[in-house]
Amino acid sequence: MKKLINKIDDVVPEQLDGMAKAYPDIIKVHFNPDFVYRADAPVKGKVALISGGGSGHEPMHGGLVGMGMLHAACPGAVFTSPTPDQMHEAARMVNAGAGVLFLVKNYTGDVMNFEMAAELAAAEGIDVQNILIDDDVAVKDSLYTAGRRGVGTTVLAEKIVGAASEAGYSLKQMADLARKVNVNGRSMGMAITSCTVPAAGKPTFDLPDDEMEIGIGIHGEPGQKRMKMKTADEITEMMALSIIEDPPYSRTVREWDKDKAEWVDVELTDPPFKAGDQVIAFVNSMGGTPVSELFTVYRKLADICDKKGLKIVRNLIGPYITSLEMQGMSITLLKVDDEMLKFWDAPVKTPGLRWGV
Amino acid sequence: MKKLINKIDDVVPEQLDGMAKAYPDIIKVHFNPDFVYRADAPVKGKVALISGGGSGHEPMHGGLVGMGMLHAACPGAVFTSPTPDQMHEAARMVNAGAGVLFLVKNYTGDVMNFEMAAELAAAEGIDVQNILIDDDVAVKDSLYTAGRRGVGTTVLAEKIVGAASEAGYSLKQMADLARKVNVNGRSMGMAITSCTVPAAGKPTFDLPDDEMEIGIGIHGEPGQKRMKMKTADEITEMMALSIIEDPPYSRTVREWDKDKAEWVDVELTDPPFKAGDQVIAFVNSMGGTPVSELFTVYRKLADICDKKGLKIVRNLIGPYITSLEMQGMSITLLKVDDEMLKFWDAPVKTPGLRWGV
Amino acid sequence: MSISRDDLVNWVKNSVEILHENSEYLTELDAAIGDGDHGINMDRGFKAVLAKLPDFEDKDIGTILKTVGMTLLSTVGGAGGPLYGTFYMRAGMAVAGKMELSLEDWTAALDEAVKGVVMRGKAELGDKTMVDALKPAVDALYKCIDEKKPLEESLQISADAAKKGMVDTIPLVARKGRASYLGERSAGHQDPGATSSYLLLKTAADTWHNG
Amino acid sequence: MSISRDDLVNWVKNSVEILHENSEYLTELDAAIGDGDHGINMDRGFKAVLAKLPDFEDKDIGTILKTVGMTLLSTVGGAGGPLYGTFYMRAGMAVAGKMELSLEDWTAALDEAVKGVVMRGKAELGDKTMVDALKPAVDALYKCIDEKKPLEESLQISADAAKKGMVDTIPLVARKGRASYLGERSAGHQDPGATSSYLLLKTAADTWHNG
Ligand SMILES: Nc1ncnc2c1ncn2[C@@H]1O[C@H](COP(=O)(O)OP(=O)(O)O)[C@@H](O)[C@H]1O
Ligand SMILES: Nc1ncnc2c1ncn2[C@@H]1O[C@H](COP(=O)(O)OP(=O)(O)O)[C@@H](O)[C@H]1O
Ligand SMILES: [Mg+2]
Ligand SMILES: [Mg+2]
Ligand SMILES: [Mg+2]
Ligand SMILES: [Mg+2]
Repeated sequence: MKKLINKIDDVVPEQLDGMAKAYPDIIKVHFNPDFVYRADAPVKGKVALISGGGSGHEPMHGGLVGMGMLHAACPGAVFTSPTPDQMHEAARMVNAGAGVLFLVKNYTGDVMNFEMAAELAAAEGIDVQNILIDDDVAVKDSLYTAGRRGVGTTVLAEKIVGAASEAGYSLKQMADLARKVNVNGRSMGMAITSCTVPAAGKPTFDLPDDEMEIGIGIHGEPGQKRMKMKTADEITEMMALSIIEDPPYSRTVREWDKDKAEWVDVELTDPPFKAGDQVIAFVNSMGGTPVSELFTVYRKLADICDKKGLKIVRNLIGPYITSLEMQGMSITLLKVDDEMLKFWDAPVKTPGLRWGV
Repeated sequence: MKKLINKIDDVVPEQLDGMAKAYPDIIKVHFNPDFVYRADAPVKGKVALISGGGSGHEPMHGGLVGMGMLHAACPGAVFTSPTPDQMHEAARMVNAGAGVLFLVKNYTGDVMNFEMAAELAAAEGIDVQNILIDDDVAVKDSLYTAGRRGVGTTVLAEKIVGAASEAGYSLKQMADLARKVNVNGRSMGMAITSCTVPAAGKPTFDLPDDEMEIGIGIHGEPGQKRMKMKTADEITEMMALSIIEDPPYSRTVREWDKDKAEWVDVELTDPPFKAGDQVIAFVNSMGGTPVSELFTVYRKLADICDKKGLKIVRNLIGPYITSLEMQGMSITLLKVDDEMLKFWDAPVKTPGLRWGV
Repeated sequence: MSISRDDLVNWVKNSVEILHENSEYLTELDAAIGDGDHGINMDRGFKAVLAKLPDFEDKDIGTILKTVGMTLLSTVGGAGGPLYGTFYMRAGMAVAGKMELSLEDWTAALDEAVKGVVMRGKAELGDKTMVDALKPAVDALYKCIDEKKPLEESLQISADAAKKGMVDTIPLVARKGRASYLGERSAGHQDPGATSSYLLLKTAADTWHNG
Repeated sequence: MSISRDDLVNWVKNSVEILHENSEYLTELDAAIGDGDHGINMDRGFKAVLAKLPDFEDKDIGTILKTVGMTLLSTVGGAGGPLYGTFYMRAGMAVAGKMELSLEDWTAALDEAVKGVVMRGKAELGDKTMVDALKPAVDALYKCIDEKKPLEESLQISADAAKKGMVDTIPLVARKGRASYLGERSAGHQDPGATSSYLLLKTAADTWHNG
C-alpha cells in the first residue's frame, strides 16, 4: 500500500486537521468526538443540517460544510459509520434552537448510530429529525434486506436542503424537502479498480485487468455483478437506463416523530422518471478516475437523457462522493421542481463546492 | 488498460465534446483545429489570454477557460503539445483587437509550437506576446538543458493574469504580470504510481510497491530520483524545503518583441523566498490521489511554511494540473504582492475553478 | 462455581487479545461480503476498552459491562458499534450491582444482550448476522440450566452452539446489513459479525475454564 | 541515376509504413527518457500525410515535401511536430519546382532540412537529439559527392552514418528536449528522435535502392 499518509491511526485526524488549517474562514474541527462544523455556527434562527458517515468519501461530508450546505459533518473511521457521541456533540454545537436535521445515508451502521444519536439529542430537548437517503438502484430486492444504499443523491440533498436552511425553512419543511429530494433521486456506481483501506493495507477486492464491477457501493463493497470491461458509452448506457427505467420503488423507513418522541414507520415510493422531467445530472468520480474521463460519460449521458425526453437543467461533474482512490464513477439523476432548482442555484461556500459567493 | 473511454482516437475529441455539452454557458469547443474558447469571446476591449498544451492535465487548460481566466485553450493529443494551427486559429477567434498573450509551459514541444503560432499570428497583424512558465525546481542544472519545466505555477498564473485581463490590463501589462508570477512561483512534484497514456495502452513506467518518483513532471516523465516510499510528512518536508530553499535561478528565455517583430532574449532570475514573504500555497493532485490525502500534505506544508516565516495567505487544494490517473501530488508556492493577491481574489467562472460569482 | 468480577475482567482482557489476533481474519471475511472493516473496527473498540479498563475494573460487574458497552458504542462505529454497544450495555443492566455471576445470571445477561441486539438491528435467525451465532448460544445455556449442567461445561456447550450457528451462516443469503446488497453473491461466505460473536463466547468459555 | 517524383512519393508512403511498424518501439524509447509518445505522434502525423497525399502527389517534389512538412506541423505536435515539420518544409524549399533529384539535389535538400531543425531547436551535435543522426548523414553525403560515389551507394552510406549517430546517442547525457530533465539518468538510452530520423533515412535508401 502506497498512500500519502503517516501513521495509520492518524490518517483521519490528520486529514481533518489539514482541512481545518486550509479553510479556517469556513470550517472548524472538533476532536474527541470528531466533527467538522461551520466556523460561524450556530447560525442564528436557522435549522442545523448535519450529516456524517465513514471517512474516505471526501469531499463528502466534511468538505461540504459551510454557508448554504451542511452545518456539521461527523466523520467515522475510513468506511465506518461515526458513533452516536459524535452526532450528539455536533448537534449540541450547531443547534441554534431551531432544531437539527440529520441526513443519513441508508447503511445499517449509519442508521443505527444516527438513531442512537437522535435519541440522545431528543432526550436533551433538542428538536431533531432524521431523513434517510436510499437512492442506489443497483440494490434490487429490498423487501427483506437493508434496502437501497444512500449514494450520490446525498450530495445533491445536502446542497438543496442546506440552501433551504439558509432561506429560513423550519425543521419540518426541511425534512419534507429532504424526503422529496430522496424519492426523486436515483444513482448507480461502477468500479474499474479496488481501493485500499489504510488500516487493511491491501486492496479490498481483486479485479482482473479486463473486468469491472457494476452496481458497487461507496465502501469497496463488491458490486451487483462483475463483467468484462466495456466502452464508456456502453457502460454509461447500461447505468443510465437502469436509473431512468427503474420502476417505482416502495419501502418503509423509520423516522423520529418529535411530537410523539418515538420512532414511526413511514412508507415511501419513488416516482419513476418520465419524458418531460427536468433533472440535475451528476457524474461522480470514485476518486481515482480523472475528471477528463467523466466528460466522456457525461457526453453519452446527455445523449441518452435527450433521447428519453429528460431535460438536464443543471449538472455536477467531478469527485464529490468518493471511495478513496478507487477508479470508477457513479451517475445520479435527480428530478427537480422549481423549489429544488432554486435551492440548487443558491450561493454555497464550502471547501468542496462553491458558487455565487 | 482500463479507462472510461471509447475508441483511442476519439478520447480527446469526445472529452472536449462532453465538456462543451456540460458547460454551454461558459465555453464553446472548436474542432479542426481543436480549441476551447469562452462562450462570450471575443471579449470587447480585453486582451485575450490563451494557453494550451498536451491533454491529460484536466481541468488545465480547457477546464480553466471562462470569465476571469483563459479566453482560449488549445489541447494537444494526450501529453503532446498542440500544433501551431490550433493556437493560430484560437488567437483569431478570441482576439478582440487588444492583442493576445500566449502563456506557455516550458517544454521544447510547447515552446516551438507556440513560437510558430506567434509568428503566424504576428504576420497577420495580431499583437501577440508569449510568456513562459518554468517553475519546476526539480530540474536543477539548466545552463545546457531545456531549462525548468512549466508546472503548477501555470494554474496560478492563468487565474491571476486572466483577472488582470478582466480588469482592462494592456498586453504589455499582462505580459509583465505573467512574467512576475512566473519568477515568483516554484513547484515540485512526485508520483507513487504511473499513468497510462491511452494510445500506449500500458503504464509509462513501472514503480515497485515500495518506491516513489520524486521530481517528476506532468507527462509521466521519470523523475529526478526514485526512492523508497516515505511518510507524507517526510515527503512534504523534502519537497517543501527544495522549493523554499531553492537558490536564485537565472536563465535566458525567448520572447516575441512585437515592435521589432522578432525574437529577443530576456534574462530572468527568480528571487528566492525569504521570511516574511506572503505566499499562495497550492497542493495539487496528479489525478489519482484523492483530495483527502492532500490535506495531510497541506497540514505539514502549513507547518513548514510557518517555521520558515512564510505566511500562507491563500491556498488551492485539489486536482488542477494532473497526469491522467497518476497517483501523486505537487506543491507550488507563489510569493504574492498586493497586485497578484487582488487578481487571485477576483471572481472567476470556469468549469474547473469558480468563486465570487 | 461462579464467575467472579476478576474472571469477568479477564474475559474482557482476553477478548481484546483474541479480537486483535483475529482482526485480519474478520476483516477478510467482511471484505468478501461487506466493506472489509469489521476486524479493524472491533480491534479499535476493544483497544479503547483496554485503555479505559483501569478506570472502572473495580466496579460491580453490571457497571463494568455497561461501561464496556458505552466505550464500544463510541469507538467501534459501523453496524458493529451500536450492536455490540447495546449487547454489553443490556448485559450489564441485567446483572446490575452483582459482584459474581451464577450460570443463571450469565444466561440472563446474555439473553438480555441478544434481545438488545435484535431490538436495535431487527435481524431474525437466518438473516446471516451475529444473531445467528448469539441466539443458539443463549438457547443452549437455557437447555444446560434445565439439564443442570455445571457452569464450565455449559459455557463450552454454549460456545459450540455459537460456532455451529456461525458455520451455518455460510450458505445463507444475507438479509440484513451490508452483505444484503450482494443478494445471492453473499452465499458461500461466513458472516463476520457471527464470527466475532463466536470468538467472544469462545473466549468466555476458555477464560472461565481455568477461572 | 536520379530520384524521380514517384520515387519520392514512394519514400513518403514507405515512411508511413515503417513509422507505423516502429510506433511502439519509438514510444518505448521515449517512455524511458521522455514522455512515451514519440512513436504515437509520428504515426499519427504520417497517417495524416498518407490521407492527404492524393491531393498533392502530382505536384513537383518541392511542393510535395513542403506539404508533407505542413501536414506534420499540424498533426504531430510535441517537439517532433515543429522539428519534422520544419525539416520537410525546408527540404522542399531547397528543391522547389524540381521533378527529379540528383545526389547533389538530395544532399542540398537534406542539408537545408537539418539546418532548419537546428534553427528551430538549437541543438548541437552531442545533445542527444535527432540532430545526432541527421548531421552525420548530411556530412556523409557531401563526402560521397567528393568521392563521386553513385547515388544508391551514397544513400546507403548516409543511412549507415545516421545509424551510427543514433547508436552513439546511447551513452550521451541529454541536453535538449524532455530527456534533459533526467540529467545523468538519460545516459544508457537511445534517443527516440535520432531513431525516427535514422528510420526515415534508411527508408529512403531502401526505397531508392530498387527505384
Ligand atoms: N441488522 C443487523 N442485525 C444484527 N447484526 C447485524 C445487522 N447488520 C449487520 N450486522 C452484523 O454486523 C456485521 C458487520 O459489522 P461491521 O463490519 O462492523 O459494520 P459495517 O457493515 O457497518 O461495516 C455483519 O457481519 C453482521 O453480523
Ligand atoms: N531542441 C531539440 N532539437 C532537436 N531535436 C530535439 C529537440 N528537443 C527534442 N528533440 C527531439 O525530439 C524527440 C522527442 O520527440 P517527441 O517525443 O515527439 O516530443 P516531446 O518531447 O514533446 O514528447 C527527442 O527524442 C529528440 O530527438
Ligand atoms: Mg463499515
Ligand atoms: Mg510529448
Ligand atoms: Mg464492515
Ligand atoms: Mg515524447
